[in-house]
Amino acid sequence: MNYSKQFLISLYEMMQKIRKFEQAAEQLFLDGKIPGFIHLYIGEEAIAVGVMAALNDDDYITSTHRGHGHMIAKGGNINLMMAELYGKVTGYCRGKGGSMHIADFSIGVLGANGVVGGGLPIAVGAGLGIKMKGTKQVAVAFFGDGASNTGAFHESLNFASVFHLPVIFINENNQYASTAKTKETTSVENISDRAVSYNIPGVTINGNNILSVFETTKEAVKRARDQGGPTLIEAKTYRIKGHFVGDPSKYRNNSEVNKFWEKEPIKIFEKQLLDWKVLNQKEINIISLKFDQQIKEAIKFAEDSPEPYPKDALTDLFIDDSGYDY
Amino acid sequence: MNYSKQFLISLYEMMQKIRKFEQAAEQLFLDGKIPGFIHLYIGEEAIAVGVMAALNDDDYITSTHRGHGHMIAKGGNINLMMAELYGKVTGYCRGKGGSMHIADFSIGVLGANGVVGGGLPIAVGAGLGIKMKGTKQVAVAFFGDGASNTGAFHESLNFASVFHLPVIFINENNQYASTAKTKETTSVENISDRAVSYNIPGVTINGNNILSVFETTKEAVKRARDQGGPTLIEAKTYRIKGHFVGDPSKYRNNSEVNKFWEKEPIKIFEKQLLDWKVLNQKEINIISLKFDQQIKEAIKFAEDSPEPYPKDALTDLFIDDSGYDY
Amino acid sequence: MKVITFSEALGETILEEMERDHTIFTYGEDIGKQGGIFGAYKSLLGKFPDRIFDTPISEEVIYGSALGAALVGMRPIVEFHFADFLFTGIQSITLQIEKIRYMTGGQGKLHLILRGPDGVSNSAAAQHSESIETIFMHVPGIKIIIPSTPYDIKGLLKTALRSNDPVICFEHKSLYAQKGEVPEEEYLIPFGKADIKRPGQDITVVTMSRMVHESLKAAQELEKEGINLEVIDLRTLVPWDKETVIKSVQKTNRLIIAHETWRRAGWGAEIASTIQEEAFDFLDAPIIRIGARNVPMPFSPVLQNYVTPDKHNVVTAAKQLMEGI
Amino acid sequence: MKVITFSEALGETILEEMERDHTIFTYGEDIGKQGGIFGAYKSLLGKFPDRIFDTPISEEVIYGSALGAALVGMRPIVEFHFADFLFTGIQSITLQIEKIRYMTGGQGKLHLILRGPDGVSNSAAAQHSESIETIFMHVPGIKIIIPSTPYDIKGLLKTALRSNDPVICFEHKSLYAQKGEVPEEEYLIPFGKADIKRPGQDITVVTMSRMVHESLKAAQELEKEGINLEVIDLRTLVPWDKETVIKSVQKTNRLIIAHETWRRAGWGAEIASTIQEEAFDFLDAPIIRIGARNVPMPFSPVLQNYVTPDKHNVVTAAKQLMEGI
Ligand SMILES: Cc1ncc(C[n+]2csc(CCOP(=O)(O)OP(=O)(O)O)c2C)c(N)n1
Ligand SMILES: Cc1ncc(C[n+]2csc(CCOP(=O)(O)OP(=O)(O)O)c2C)c(N)n1
Ligand SMILES: [Mg+2]
Ligand SMILES: [Mg+2]
Repeated sequence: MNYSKQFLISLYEMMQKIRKFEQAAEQLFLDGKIPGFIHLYIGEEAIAVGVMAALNDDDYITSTHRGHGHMIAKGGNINLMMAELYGKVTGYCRGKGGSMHIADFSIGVLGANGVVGGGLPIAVGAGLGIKMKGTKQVAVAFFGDGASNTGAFHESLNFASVFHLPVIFINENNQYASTAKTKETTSVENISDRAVSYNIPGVTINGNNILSVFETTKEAVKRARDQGGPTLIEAKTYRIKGHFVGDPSKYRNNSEVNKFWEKEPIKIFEKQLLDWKVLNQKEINIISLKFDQQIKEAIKFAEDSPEPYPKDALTDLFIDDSGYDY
Repeated sequence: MNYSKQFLISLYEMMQKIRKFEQAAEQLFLDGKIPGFIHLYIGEEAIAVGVMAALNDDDYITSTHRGHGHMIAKGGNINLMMAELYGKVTGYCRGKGGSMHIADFSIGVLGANGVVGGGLPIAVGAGLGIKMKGTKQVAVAFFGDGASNTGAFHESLNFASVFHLPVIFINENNQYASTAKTKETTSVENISDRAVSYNIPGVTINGNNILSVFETTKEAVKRARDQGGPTLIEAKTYRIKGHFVGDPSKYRNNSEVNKFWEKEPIKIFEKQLLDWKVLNQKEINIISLKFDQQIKEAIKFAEDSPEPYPKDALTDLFIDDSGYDY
Repeated sequence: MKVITFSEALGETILEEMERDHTIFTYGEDIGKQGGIFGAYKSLLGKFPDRIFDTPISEEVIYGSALGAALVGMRPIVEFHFADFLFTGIQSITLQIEKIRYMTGGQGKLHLILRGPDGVSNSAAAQHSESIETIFMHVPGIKIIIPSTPYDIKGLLKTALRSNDPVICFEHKSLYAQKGEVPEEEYLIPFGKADIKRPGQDITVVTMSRMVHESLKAAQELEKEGINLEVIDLRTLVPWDKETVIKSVQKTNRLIIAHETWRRAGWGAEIASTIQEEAFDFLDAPIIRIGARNVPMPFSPVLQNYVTPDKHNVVTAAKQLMEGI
Repeated sequence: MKVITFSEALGETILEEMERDHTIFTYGEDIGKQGGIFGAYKSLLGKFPDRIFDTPISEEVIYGSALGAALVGMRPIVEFHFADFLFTGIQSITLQIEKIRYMTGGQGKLHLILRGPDGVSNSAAAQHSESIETIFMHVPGIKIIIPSTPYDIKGLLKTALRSNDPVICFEHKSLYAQKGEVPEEEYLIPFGKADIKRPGQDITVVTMSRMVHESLKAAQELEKEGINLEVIDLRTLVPWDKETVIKSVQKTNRLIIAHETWRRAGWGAEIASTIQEEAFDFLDAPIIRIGARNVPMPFSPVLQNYVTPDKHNVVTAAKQLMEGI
């Protein structure tokens, strides 16, 4: 164990924070307080947290429709996130985006994305911009197994490889693309095998093992910063919840799902930390309470916040909208 | 040598026919008789002819912007082709298509295509249709090295693999995509390496060796007909002529080009046939004269044919255009 | 007549036609195992598993493969999941499906259908709320049907499934659960024939899809004030029924065009321009176009409502037209 | 003033701005080594090799990467090769570039430019002849500039390169070799300001791009017959200069809108609808829209000419309008 206690606890805490946020969001959605669609990151927390632990604050990421975890792990403010889920004017996007479009460019989150594969070209562009600027930053693209079958995936990886861009492609293979089993729509067993097509390193790891995610990403980030070009990392995980909250989930049965509750990343890491005596049960309870409290405050913040004015709909499109006809 | 003399001669003749057609087209374009763009297949004839020799008449192909060779090899009528290049009403597309859109659905040519990568999804659809019909046909998609970097390529190969479609993907790697060297825009040395991404067989062959093209395709066709799914074949060749007729070709020098005149497929095959005594020089001259004559007739047919009436522009969009406002 | 939902009518049409015509099959994302995100195929669950299936998330090949399958003799019905995701594979439509017959001088029969949900619904936000039918009206080469009732979807889809030209069908998300009467016996609705959903003499309202229902609500409200709307549901946009609209305007002398898609350069502009060209002297007042504000669709319900047209816009426009006299 | 070609003006603008602003760079297909298929970048050959380069044929990432590069502080100019091939990567534009600032509540500066050739030229046929600016006028979120002269491309591009909103620039293929006067000193042309390319009092012609020149030719012909056209070049389509058009129509009472793109649901319909809304009482006759016939562009020169509008259509429309009185 080569990690500081503090580092390990920070990882654990971040995973818990995401989990608690998602559990709250789920309940709020079921209670009818959140409009739109929400896609939960429950069971996949180790990926966002492990990757982000290997990044600097000024690195960039592009996220997905299942993006709350990425946002929180990159340092997103959960009050502003919750307010956005509620569609309040205090939210990250002033109520214009909602769950699927949360972004905070100031912390390097270049947006969740409602288009499967949509974030990949943007991350590649961030990498291209970094190369042109000559800084040492990196850009990370998160995307699903389903997204690996889009044209955007292929074009993005080839482009990043050809120009040796500092981009790390993180494939979150949660074994489903909405109602479709990954195996039935994806021609390879391991999505990382597709790295061959771009002559870049590709590796498949257990995405529920946060330290493995962290170590693998660290290496890829180092290579990217050293002008070694892109890497494709496939983090295998499992989407424990429905595709979105409210998904009737007719395409799989509970026994399959229940198996994965045993393998979910927080439980595994918690056990490890207890074994290693990094944390004891009491400390875990304190952490749990801390985030319960923070989430409560985020909900309060969201609920106390005002709705946007209807006419706010006609702002934020252009910086200079003179002459523009709304 | 396991081939009948007749078969070998037919291959040679077909390559000559394409070459002569292209040489004539080039000159006619330079003489200002053909409008639009034309992209010559000179130096790549072995691919179309070798592939088509492995197909049945009722198999399908999709072609590219560089499509004259595919069309002729699949049995296209050069009179109708030439008339189409001239934009005459007797042409394959009644003057509406021109070089880049020649098609003859009745012989299984589902169209040249002006969109790089555009034919791939169509060939996959033909394969899907064949599977649904339950016939033993196959569909072949021709596409360039440049096309292998499009999203359409990736989506098409994954789709064909997932559904085990009878599609053969023929990559014509002529080392250039317009002004760009393939090496500088394509992240793999061999495009066939990308077959790994789709869990299908992939093979790189010398595309200037017609018998190698024929044998490799034959095997892939057999697999496809036996429900063994798709194959990716990369046929390496070289685009001896400019990207289109009139290309200033600033991106390469003549010495590079001249090397490839030595390796061009007709010369190589001719030498082989002479060595094998399948043909002698006199017979070769007779073949040459035969096609000179045919091409002359095609040109005459085209030149004697009428232009379309202007109002013909308002036909051929829909089968039933009642109520349609042109 | 039986009363069924829009999605039941859709499902029963596909089922009946698949039984009749063995070349019909249908595929897309999330339709086979779950009947579509908005339940469009719910009533097809478990039926024809080999002819109704799910695909990878690969829109360019999903749409393009429909063309290939049609050319070899099959009749594909492809679901596009959300109209927004037409953009991720649109070249297969605008550059291939819409052009190939023309480019090849009239070869082939393109009996294929692209269909799926569009429109604003419940804060789906900017990338899941669009209606982009105008793009396909602008780029020539595909017929466009946009049914607003169970009756219309059944009759129009049957016609599409027996025709030999490519058709795109937009189904507003909010319609799937709406109920309506559908005859037991078979019927077909021809393309290019509008349906006067409500006759009236004061103002003509030309509309489609969800806005048909909003316009009918507006008409009810306005009736109390003595204003009588004639609500014309075009039902098909390519071709569209100019004659019916002109005839109506010759009677009412006032025209409103109401659609949900963006007002700017939306299809309302085409209708308005055409009518002022062909019935200039019959117009007593400017033609009013109703459409969404020219911004992406915002998430917050408050903002979404502000941006999206509904019956209130029709009421306001109608009053403005009547006062203007 | 010096006289240079459109493509020289384009090249000199990019060069001057790249020297001034080190965040500007430009990429696309076939521009770096050969200066663009239509020679747009010919005068840039050999300049700034690290900041002008060629890419794979991967339009979705070409367009989408412009967004990412802008968000990290660079100013990309992306060439789209042919307007037709906007379709192969259009989701990066319509679903990402056009929406991200709005969806995120106004975050970020999207200083990026997409530019390239469009239009009909020399039998390039259906997949290489389109003008699709109307699509970007319809889907909100990008500014559209369509210069018709060397002077205009320079002034408009300079403005674009100093603004912080995304811009798409369409350059008609036939314009690159056209010459015109360009001042030595620097100048900027604001967006949303039309240019009256020829004053007149009988009929207003609103147009852009190649059709500006066709309209001017028509105006010359008509002058002999005593008909005086006022030719307004909008120059930018989003935003477009409504005020100038209305003012002109208030004077002439007659309006023609002439564009090369398909007539049906083209941007002419938006202008026509708006003008009849806002200047109804000033119109003495129906507004006439001129645009391409509603078919894909055919190959044969005979057919291409029939489908594509030119000065003759303007002349005919003008005569029709004058006779109508
Ligand atoms: C281009 C596009 N096509 C389809 C959809 C609809 N859709 C939303 S999420 C999803 C599944 C995505 O699967 P995956 O990439 O594996 O991500 P996951 O949801 O499993 O995290 C689909 C099909 C979409 N949003 N975008
Ligand atoms: C989608 C698309 N992008 C760009 C072009 C312009 N273009 C025409 S041919 C070509 C190069 C194609 O290269 P390759 O696929 O290798 O075929 P080749 O010309 O070498 O036979 C390009 C970029 C196009 N036609 N379609
Ligand atoms: Mg998944
Ligand atoms: Mg090539």
